[in-house]
This record gives sequence, C-alpha cells and structure tokens, in this order.
Amino acid sequence: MDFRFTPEQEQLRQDIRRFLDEHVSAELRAEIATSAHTPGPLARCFLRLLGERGWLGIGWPTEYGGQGRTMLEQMIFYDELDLRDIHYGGLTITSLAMTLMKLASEEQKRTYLPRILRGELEICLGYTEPGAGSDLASLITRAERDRDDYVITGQKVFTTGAHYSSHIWLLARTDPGLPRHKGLSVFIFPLDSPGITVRPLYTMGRIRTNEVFLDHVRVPASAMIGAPNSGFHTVAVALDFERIFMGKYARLRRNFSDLVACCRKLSRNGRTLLEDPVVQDRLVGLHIAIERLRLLCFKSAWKVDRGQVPTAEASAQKVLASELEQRLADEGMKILGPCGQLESGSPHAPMEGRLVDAWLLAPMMRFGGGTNEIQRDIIAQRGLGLPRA
Amino acid sequence: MDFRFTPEQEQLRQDIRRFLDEHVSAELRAEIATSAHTPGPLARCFLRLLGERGWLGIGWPTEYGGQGRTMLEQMIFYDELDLRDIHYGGLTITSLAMTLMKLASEEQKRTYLPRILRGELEICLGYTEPGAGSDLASLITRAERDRDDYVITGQKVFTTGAHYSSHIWLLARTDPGLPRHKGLSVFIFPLDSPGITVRPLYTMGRIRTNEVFLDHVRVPASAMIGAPNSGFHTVAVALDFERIFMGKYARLRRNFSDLVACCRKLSRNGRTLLEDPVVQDRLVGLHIAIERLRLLCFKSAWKVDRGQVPTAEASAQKVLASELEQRLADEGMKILGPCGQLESGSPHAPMEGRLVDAWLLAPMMRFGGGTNEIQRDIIAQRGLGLPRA
Amino acid sequence: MDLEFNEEQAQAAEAARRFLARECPATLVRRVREGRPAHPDALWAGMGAQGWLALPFAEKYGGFDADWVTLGAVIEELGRACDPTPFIDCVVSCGGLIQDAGSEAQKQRWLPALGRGELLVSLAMLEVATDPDPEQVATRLEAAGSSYRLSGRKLFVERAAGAHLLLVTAREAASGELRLVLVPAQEPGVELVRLQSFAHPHLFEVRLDDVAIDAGQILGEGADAMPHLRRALQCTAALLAAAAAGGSQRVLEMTLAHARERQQFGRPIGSFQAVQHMLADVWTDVETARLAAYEAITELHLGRAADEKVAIARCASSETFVRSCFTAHQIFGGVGFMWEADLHLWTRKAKEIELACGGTVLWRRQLATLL
Amino acid sequence: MDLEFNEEQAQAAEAARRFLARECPATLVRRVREGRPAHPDALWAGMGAQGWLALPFAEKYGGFDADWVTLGAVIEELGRACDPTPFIDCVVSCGGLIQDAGSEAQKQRWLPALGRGELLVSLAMLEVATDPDPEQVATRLEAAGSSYRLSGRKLFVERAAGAHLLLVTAREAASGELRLVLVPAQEPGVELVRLQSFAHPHLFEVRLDDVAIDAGQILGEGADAMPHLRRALQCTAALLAAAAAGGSQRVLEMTLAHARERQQFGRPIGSFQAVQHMLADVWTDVETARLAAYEAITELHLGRAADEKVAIARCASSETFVRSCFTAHQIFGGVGFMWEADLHLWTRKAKEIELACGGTVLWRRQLATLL
Repeated sequence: MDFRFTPEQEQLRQDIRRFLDEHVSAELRAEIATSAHTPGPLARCFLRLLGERGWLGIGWPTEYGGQGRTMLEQMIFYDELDLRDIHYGGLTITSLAMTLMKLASEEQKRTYLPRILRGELEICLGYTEPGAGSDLASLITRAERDRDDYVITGQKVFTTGAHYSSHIWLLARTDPGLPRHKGLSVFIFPLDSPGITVRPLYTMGRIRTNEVFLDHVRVPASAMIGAPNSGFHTVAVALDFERIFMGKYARLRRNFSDLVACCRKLSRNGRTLLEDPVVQDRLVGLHIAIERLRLLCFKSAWKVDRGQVPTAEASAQKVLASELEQRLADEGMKILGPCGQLESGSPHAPMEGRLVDAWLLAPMMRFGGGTNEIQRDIIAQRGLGLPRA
Repeated sequence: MDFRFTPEQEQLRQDIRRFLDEHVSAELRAEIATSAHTPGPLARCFLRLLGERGWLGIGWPTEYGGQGRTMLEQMIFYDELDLRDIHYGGLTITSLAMTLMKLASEEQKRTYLPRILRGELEICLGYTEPGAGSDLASLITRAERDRDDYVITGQKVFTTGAHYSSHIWLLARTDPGLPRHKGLSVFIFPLDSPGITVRPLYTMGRIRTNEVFLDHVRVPASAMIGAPNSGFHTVAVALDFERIFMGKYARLRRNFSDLVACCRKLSRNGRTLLEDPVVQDRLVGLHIAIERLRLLCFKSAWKVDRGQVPTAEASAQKVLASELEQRLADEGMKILGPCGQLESGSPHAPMEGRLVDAWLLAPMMRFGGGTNEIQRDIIAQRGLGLPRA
Repeated sequence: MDLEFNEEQAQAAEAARRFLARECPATLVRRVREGRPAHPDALWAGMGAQGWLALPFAEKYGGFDADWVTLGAVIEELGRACDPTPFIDCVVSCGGLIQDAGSEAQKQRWLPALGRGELLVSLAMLEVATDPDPEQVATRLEAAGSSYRLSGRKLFVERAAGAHLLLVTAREAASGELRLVLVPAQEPGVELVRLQSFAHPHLFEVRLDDVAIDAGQILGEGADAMPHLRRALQCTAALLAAAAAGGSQRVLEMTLAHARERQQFGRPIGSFQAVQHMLADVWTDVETARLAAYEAITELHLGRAADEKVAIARCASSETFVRSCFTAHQIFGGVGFMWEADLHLWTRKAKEIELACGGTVLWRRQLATLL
Repeated sequence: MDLEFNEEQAQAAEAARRFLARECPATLVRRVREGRPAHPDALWAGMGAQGWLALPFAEKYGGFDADWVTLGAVIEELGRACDPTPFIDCVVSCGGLIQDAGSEAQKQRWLPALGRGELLVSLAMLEVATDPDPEQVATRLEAAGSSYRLSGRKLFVERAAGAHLLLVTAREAASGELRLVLVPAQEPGVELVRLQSFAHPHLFEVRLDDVAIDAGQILGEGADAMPHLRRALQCTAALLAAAAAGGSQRVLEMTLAHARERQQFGRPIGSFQAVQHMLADVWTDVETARLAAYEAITELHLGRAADEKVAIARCASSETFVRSCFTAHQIFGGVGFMWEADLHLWTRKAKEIELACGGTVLWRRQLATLL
C-alpha cells in the first residue's frame, strides 16, 4: 500500500505548475476572478494554448493524439487547473470526447476529436427539459427523420455552457412508439444551426446557464451518435466518464486552507480567530471531512487506472463534495464573523469573497449532475446491491 | 399567547412534588436505581399507593373515577414521576385504559377500569411478532373461534412488561380470509391463562423484554375488544392515546442539567469542564435542541386540550426525543472525558452512570414504538399531506 | 398556557398578511435588493398608514403601545413576505432605544416622526469586521467646550445611505461609559462606504471624522447607555426570531407546493421517502422555531429576564430558516436556483436575519454564559 | 499509489480472517466480555502460535519485523472479529515501548516472552478521570539509595488484574522527566480496583503506594521517555484506526445482509429509500475511514511525521464505527437489540476503541494544534 504519488507524478505536478506560472497572466487571473464561470476571451485563448501544448489530451489514448496518461495523472492535472480556476473545457474533454472515441463513427471522430484537442470546439449537454430533470426518460424534444436528416423541435433548460460552446450534445426522442427510455437518441451539432435560440438563465449562484429552444432544427442523420434509439446507452457511457469528475476536492481543500490562513491573520478581542478553541474545533471537523473526500477521489482514480468502474465511489464523491462545499461555506462564514458575508470586491471582504461564492453555488452542487438523493440510490443499489423499491 | 403554566398548574406540580417527597422512600429510590426498568416490590407497592390517592386517574374522565384533568396537567404529573423514574403503569393508564373507555363493553369496563385505577392491574402490549415489526398487519398469531371461546396460538416478541403485567392486550388474526389488516382483533386476558409461556429477552439496554408463546390459549369471546376483525382500528385508537407520551422531555432535561452540574464540578487541567469553550459550545447546541423538544411537547398537550389530535407533533416529539437522547448521551460522554464510560456503581462514575444507561437504551428509543422512519412518513403524509409512494 | 394569538393579535397578523400580499410582492423585494429603489417608499408609507411604524411607542409619542406579541405577529408576516424594509432596525432597535434611553424632549422630537414613517434611523454599532460583540466600542465622544466631537468607524450599518439619522454607539472619553448619539447621516465628517454583502444588500461602513455633536444629540441625561443597548438588542433578537420563523414557514409552504406538483418518474416528487423525510424534518424545525420565538416574545412582554429564551429563539429560528432554504433548493432543483425564481430572495434573507444586529453567534455565546 | 495490500499483506489478512473465524467466534467475544474468562488463553496462545504477538519486534528478540501495513491488516481483522484480546495494548503499545525505550537487556528479557504470549503487559498511563491527556502525570518515582519508590494512582488500565506487568508512566522526582516503569501487578503496594465500563469490560484503577522499584525496572538509560511515549501513542492510534475500520466494515456487512433478507410490507426493508440512504452514508463513511487508517499506517511505515494523518484516521474511523453501529441498530430494530444478538458486542467495541489509550478527543486536540 502506498498513498503517495510517484516521483514522476510529482514531477508532472511541478511541470504543470511551472507551465501555469509562466502562462497564466495577471490579466487572465483578473478575467477569471470576475467571469462568474463563463470563460472570457483570455480564457478561450488559454484553452487553445492548452490544446497547442498537448495538455487537453492528457487523458486521451495516444491513437487519438492524446498523452494516454493515467487517471491519477489526469487528476493531478485537473486539480492544478482547478486550484487556479482555469477553464479547460470541462466535460467536452473528460467525458464527451471519450464517448465519441467509444461510440462515434470514424467520420465523427475525424470531424470532432482533432478540433476538441486543439481547444477550438466545446460541447454543452442538452439533456434536461422543463418536465424532465431527475427523470430524464420523460423528455419530449422530438427528432423526426426526414430523408437524410433529422428535424429537431423542443426545449432544453439548464443548458450550462450553451452561450460559449460551439456544439450541443443533445438527447431527443426519435421513436415515441417505444418505451420511454428506449426511443431516445443522441445528436451532436453546431449551436449556430438555423432554428436554435439560446437564452440566458441567470442563477442565484451567479453562474449563467441557458434555455435552448429548437425550432425545426435540421441536422444530418450523420449527427447521430451510435445507432438510432440508443441514446440512453450513449448518455450512460458519457456519465460513466463524467461521474468521476463530479465530486472534486482541490478547490475545497484550497478554500479550507485559505480559511485557516485567514483565521491566523484576522483577530477578534485580542487574539487571532485561530486561537479560539471553538474555531479550532470547527476547523478540525471540516479538515477531517475534506481528507475523507480526498481519499475517496484517490480511490476512484486508482480504480479507473486498474480498469474498474468506481460506481459507488464516484457517487459518494459527488455527495460528499457538494455537502461539504455547503458546510464549509456556511461554517466558514460563521467563523469569520460579520465580515464573512462580504463579497469579492467589498471593503473588508475576507478570502476575496470566495466563501460567499461557494455558499451561493453550493445548492446547485447538491441537486445538479444527478441529485444527491439519486446518487445515494446509486450507491445503495448499484454499489451495495440493495433491491430497487 | 402564554407559555406559562397557570398558578393552579404550578400548584399541582408542587402538590405532586410534596407527595413524592413524602412517599418516595430511600429504599424505593435504591430499588429504582438498580431495577433496570422492571418495577420491583416497592415500586409495585407505590403504584397501588398512587392508585389509592387517586393519582392514577389523573387524566381519566370523572365518570370512570378519574380526576378528569387536562393533558397539560397530566404532562406535569408524568414529568414529575419521570424525573424520579417512578413506575406508574405506563400505557396501561395513559393509553389502554382510555381505549377501553372508548371501545370496550360495559362489562369489560367494569372488570378492568376500577382495578387499573387502584394500581392492581397492568397490561402489556402483544403486537409485535418475529415476522411482524414495522409491518404489523403481517402478523400470524391465530385466534380461532370455538363456540363461546377463542383459541389463540402464536408467538409474540419484544413484549415489554409481560413479566410483571397481569394481562396482555393482544392483536391476533381472527379471519385469515380477509385482507391482511382487516382480519385482526384485539383481546385482553390474564397472562396466567393456561397455555401462555413468558420467556425473558434481555437487551443491550439492560431493559428486559419478553417472548410470549401462546399454545392453544382459550379465552372467552368476551375478551375481545370491540367487534370481530376491528383490531387494526382498536390499535390505532390506542396508538392515538399513546403517541403523545412517546417522546418526552423531562428526563432529557434532567440528564442535561445533571451534565451541566457535573461539568461545573469536575475539572481538567486546572479549570472546570464548564470553563472549556468547546464544552460550552456543545452544551449550547444540546440546550437549544432540548428546548425545541419541550416546546413541541407543550404544543401537543395544548392541542389535545383543545380537542385536536396532534398527529405530526407527536411523531415529531418521538423523533426528536429519541435522537436527542442518543446525541446527549454520546456527546455528554465525550465531554466528561474517559470517566464518561463508567457505569453506575463504579468508582469515578459521573452522574451515577446515567448517560451510559441512556446511551445503551437510546437505540431502542429510535426504532421502538414505530421506527423514526415511520414517524417521519407519518409527519409527511398525515401531517403535511404528501402523497404515499 | 395558550399557544395561539388572542383575537386582536390574530387580526393584526391577518391584516398584515393581506396588506403584504398586496403591497409587498416578490417583485418589490427583488427590486429593492437590486437597489431600484434602495428604500421602498410606498410600502414604508403604507406601513406607516397602517400604524405599524408606531406600534411599540407610547401613545403620547403618537404610538399604539402595542403588546409584544402583536408586534411579533406583524414581524412574522414581514418575514413571510421577505420584506425589504428597515422595520426591525429602524423601529424596533433605534425607536426602542430612543423611547428607552431618550430624554422627554428627544422622544417628543423623534418618535412621532419615526412612527409616521418620516424619519429613518440606522443603528451604527459594530466596529470590528470579525466581531459581532456590540460592547467592543472604540468610537470616541470627546467633550469640546459645551459640545462634543465624535470620531470612529462603524461597520455593517444597514441602509446608512438612505437614513436620516445614524444612532451611533460611542465611548465618552472622560467616563469611558457608553453613549448613544444621533448623527445626521449627511453631517460633515460623516463618510459612507458601501459594503457588498450577499445577504443584506444595503450595508455601509460609516467613518466619523471629528463630527461636531451637541448635547441634545446624545440620548438621555448622560448615564451609561449600556443597559439600554442590551435591552434593545434583546428585543431586536426576539423579534428577528419571529421574522425568521415567518420566513421559514413560507419557504416550507413553497417547497411543499412544489413537491406535490412536480412530477418525475410518473409521480409527484413529494411521494419519495427521501423527500418526505427532508420535509418532515423541516416541518419539525419550523414548528419549534416559531414556538421558541413566541416564547421569547411573551417573556419580554411579561418583563421577565428573557435572555435565555431570547437566545434560544434567535439561534433556533435562524438555523431553521437557513436549513429550510437549503432543503428547499434541494427539492426545487434548477427551477428554484434561477435568478428569476423567488426562492433565493428568502435564502438571502435567511442569512440577512442570521447576521443582523450582531448575528446569532452573539447569542450562542450569551447562552453559554447562562448555562 | 497503490491502495491495496501487496501479496504478503493480503495473505496475512486472509489467514487472519480464516483463523479468527475459527478461533474467535462471537460466543467467545461474549464470554470474555462477561469475564468467563477475562483473558482468552487459547485464542491468545493461538495468536502467539501464528506469530502475531511478535509481529512488530525485531528478529533478534524473536520477532518478525513485520511491516506496519501487515500489522494493520491483522489488526483490521481483529476489529472485524470484535476480538476480546489485549493485542493493541499489550503488543503494540507496551511491546512497542519496550522495544523503543528499553535497554538491550530489557528487550532481551521481555520481548521474546511477550511475543510468545507468555507475558501480559498493560499500559498504566492516565491519572485524571476527566482527562485523556497522557502528559498529565503526577505519579512520582523517587530515588531511595540505589533503588526507587513509586507512588501514585492510575486510571483506565486495561486488564490490570490479568497482567503480569504494568507499564507505568511516572515523573522522576529529581528531574521532573517522564519515566516508564515496569511494575509486577502483584507487587506489594500495588492495589487494583475494578472500574465498570460499558465499553471495556476489564478496566482498573491501579493504586501505587510506595512500591519498591529497582533501576532495572525503569525502561532505558534514564533519559526522558516522553518522546517514546508519544511515538507509541501515535502507532497505537494508527492501529486502533485499523481495528475500528475492520469493526465498522463487519457491522455494515451484517446490516446489509439483514436489510436484504428482512421482509416487511411485502418487500425487503433494504428496498426502502430511507434505509438505502442510511446504508449509502455508512458505506461512504466506512470506505473513507479505512483509507484514512491505512494512509496513516503507511506514513508510519515510511517513518514520516505522521501526526496529522494519524489524528485524522483515529477520529474518522472511530466516529464511523460508532455511527455505523447506531445505524445498524436502527435497521435491525428489536432483533439487533437483544442481549443474545451479537450486534451489541460490536457497538460496545466501537466505544472501547473510541476511548482506548486516551481516546479520540486527544487526537482532535492534536489536529487543532496542527492546523
């Protein structure tokens, strides 16, 4: 047993850090600080730089131009980017591209993979609809066959990234005659296709998401991933790639460390916050919880590298990370006292308002990406083999 | 709005206290301290004294010889008894007798009520079976009609009190042809009836419970409460009387106060435990939780006195009280340091081992009397009107 | 024991609910949060016309001498409606202090105007960014001939920019005692710096640089004002608890409605056991939080040493409000997370109340001293 | 990174599980808890024959110089089996101290006997009923000519009545430094008083009244023993974490089996969402507790400053073990609450481990100093 990274892995981390130190400019940092999770021009530019230097393919097989690195190495890479809030294309790289490799036609692979690898192409997920959230199989967006095309009409919501992505990965009903989850197919096509309207949805957590209206959008049959009516399978494959990245610990650890540093610096009534035994006690509780999450992340990545699918681990990661995010933000603000409520940019704001940002975003972490209730169902049923109700 | 007891109610409390001060002897206290929830000879004697003085009928209508007092007054009475761990017959008095008044025949009332009121007769509940816990309707104990009698065969478990009660209140299947919960009836009969074997079941929480085996026990048809096959209704009526007494706060409040007193007395590293800010913080959290429970108990009793049924309140009381019992015991033991683990009678045992007793009993409080999961179902479905799954 | 309103209180609550349903829709709450305008003039005027702004004041100052429970009932409704007004800060805290600590002349001068809604006063109390303790006062009031000079810095002053007067806590240099000083917000030497809070949209830092004060601006006859301040904070805390109870009830109702209506997997999501159990816990929290709030309020009403009940009410109700919002978000999912959805107005309000007037942390500490 | 045992470790774990399934059934655990007998001689002898009791010792003292993970793997299995032996106290804590702090002669004399299972040693460390801090030592070791006298009182000494030797921490009167003294439990001046714990069935108070000690009974050459004690407590804590991880895994397995089998309302109770979610949380706890335990153990193995990881492992695993028992009781209901049922053996064990050797409270404090 060994919980350490290898010297090579540690070297990789140093390489990434050095690369980021060199190339993340003060201007980019400033843009990130105010971008509310929407990559700005400098972030888009940096994405292409990541592509140029081959970093985007860190986890891709070499046959697709990737570095073919292990999941642990990918984890190191994404952690380092997360620590600086660098946009790297998210699930375009980590999930959808991998799904394309597995399920797409040769032509689709040729069309999309090289451009994704260069950081030129980003894809958003078009799953959720007003009436289909947790219960995706109830979606009603229709894709009707018309000779060599499909004509798609419907509405998607919470389509995060639709305003800066170039493509959409859309789940639609291709055969209403089949049972709910059997008549669905996945399509990939450009967001500037005629008939698509993207409207912003702003959220409490500052992050922008979107509604996407599809009005007789005509896409070639070749836009379909896999066979007709295999959409639920395609989504499941994508999710297996995605899930391991859903509950991450790097930013939580950073926020916690920043909180501790802040408690060491700020004082109250003649002593630093960190000297307050009650503050210490709370911080200890948070520290233990974050370490549990870190270990679970290690376990998941390690299992992937051994060819196993960390189903329960990934769901548990998502649950722990999202609930801990909320707890850290809420308890952290209490520890900091009245100034804990101040946002980035305000006088007296501690930690550049980062806990406030996390607090406002935390509800979405809990219900998004499959609610924590569904994740617990997954752990119990798929992980522990308990019977469905 | 007024959260105070009236002067008359306060006077009642004083009267009860004075009565208990006068009549609870040191010998009785010693017996209680070692009796592990089974009333000993002095406790049985004291029960009859309570009967003699008319206390047992505190909540009974005057027409049945009771004092016809309000639920708030009953609450005062039972709280004072609970604070001294006095045995008062539990649900024989508070639930089953009330159910008899409501559903029993005149003859049954004449047979049982006066003796209950005198403290001569105690009844235990014969509901649960090895295969029927939360799902009571699946019970298989059979009561077969044989001319003027019923002949009962089956097995009950967790029959708490069967070793000192005189009677059993037993739910059995009288018509296997009817749907599961429609073919059941309640019987009341002496535990010394031929064919009954009571075997002890000792528990982790020290409290003794029992298995009751019924082998062709012959009881007269007049032992049935209400109409044949109305048993589920009878049980529901009894439960409505019982539920308000399921989650009580008096002992919790006492244990908490004792814990605080103990923290004021014991010290560690040159200061009292109560001077430790982390200890204070934990105690504050417990204090708030106990106050919430107290208010809920007030609310339930007040609603009953207004003729309302506190369905959600009573279930919530049970949930809060049982989970708080476990939390108080567990956190309290941590606060006290290594001596927290010591049991009554041991050198260095704080609080006469009361937190340890509570800790060992707490699991039963959570699953017994309807699991907390079922209580939460009740709050949601019957209290908040949410639909059943 | 009587756990419901008497007729008068019930009528006040009912009238308040009707009034607020009409005059304080979520759209207004949202606009005021966004500063368009920062102060809801029409609503405030309407509340004045309803007599609410004079509820706690004696009749001779144009008030209604309302009992505390009636005041609590109105404030509970304000919490339900997520009101965007400075009611508690201005009427309960500042008005209470003027009535409690002011001289007859000061009461005559300020309370009727306050009660009519013509005078906005903000309490300027806290000084340390990390410390909710109102007794940490470094602001100095220094005698200068027959008048005074005031210097210091105050933080987390609600709506200072819109206030006519700031009620400033200061130490008199000579005695070291606490004084309460009414300072016009536009006075020379007063500088306002906006603080950005996610919870309270209109918070300010107030810098006081050698501000000229005359004796008439100092509340009362020069006795130590600390007991008055403590009493005002106690009343404020009890009534903040009522607001939190009202807010959390409303959030529970919204969530229940959603859980009943929203269908997934062919049934209402409220039929899932996980959802039911979350809601059962919220209900229990809300029910007990409301009881705790009114128990504290009735203790005030009876003039009893209410610190313990107030502390419990303040902590229990704020915890409840925040937690009920967390659960609401979980059950609403994306629909409740949208900026355009109203839920987050309550979520922010929950934190606004938790942090108001020194915050619940203060009262947890208070409770520790009472153990 | 490698998160599983190597072949040797896996074999050790596998062998231990087989051995304990045979030699350490719940009936034995129960009998020893009830004091019939207080010490499981046959099991202990068997463990000696397996070589476990000599695992951590150097070869020249009859040991196997086992790596820490192997030792952890065996102890995890002991936790699973709810073992009623003094393995951790005797072998890990006391054996570790003798090996670490003892003179060559002392090691020669005691370690082989200990490793063969012929010598039982108990650590006598704590002195204050409320205080888990091992540095609070008032027991005095006073020079008297060429020998010493030892006086003091020790609490929470495990199985003192069955032990051959007590390893007593004491302050040398002259230097004020810590000394580790081996005292025969039957020595004149040593009095044992039984303490009744619900968690550990064989705890004692040890009164030392002017006990004669000669220099050979003091471990090492008279240097301050505090660093040795800290090191021993660290190792003990890491291995207690492995035991707790093992125990909680076993409890989860028992609970899962029950939830799958037990039918109510016509279906397995494990199909209810509330039950599933409880079990999902327990699984997550157990999984991460086990990882934390082994991370701490590998840090020890690497000889790194392991305090932080040890503290996390110790706290996380004990919390997990207790919580998993609480959940197990809730899901088992009455069946699991019976004295005759085995579940409560693990429930008590969970608290035994939580409180062992100063308890987790100590390590939470330790973690606070490392923030």
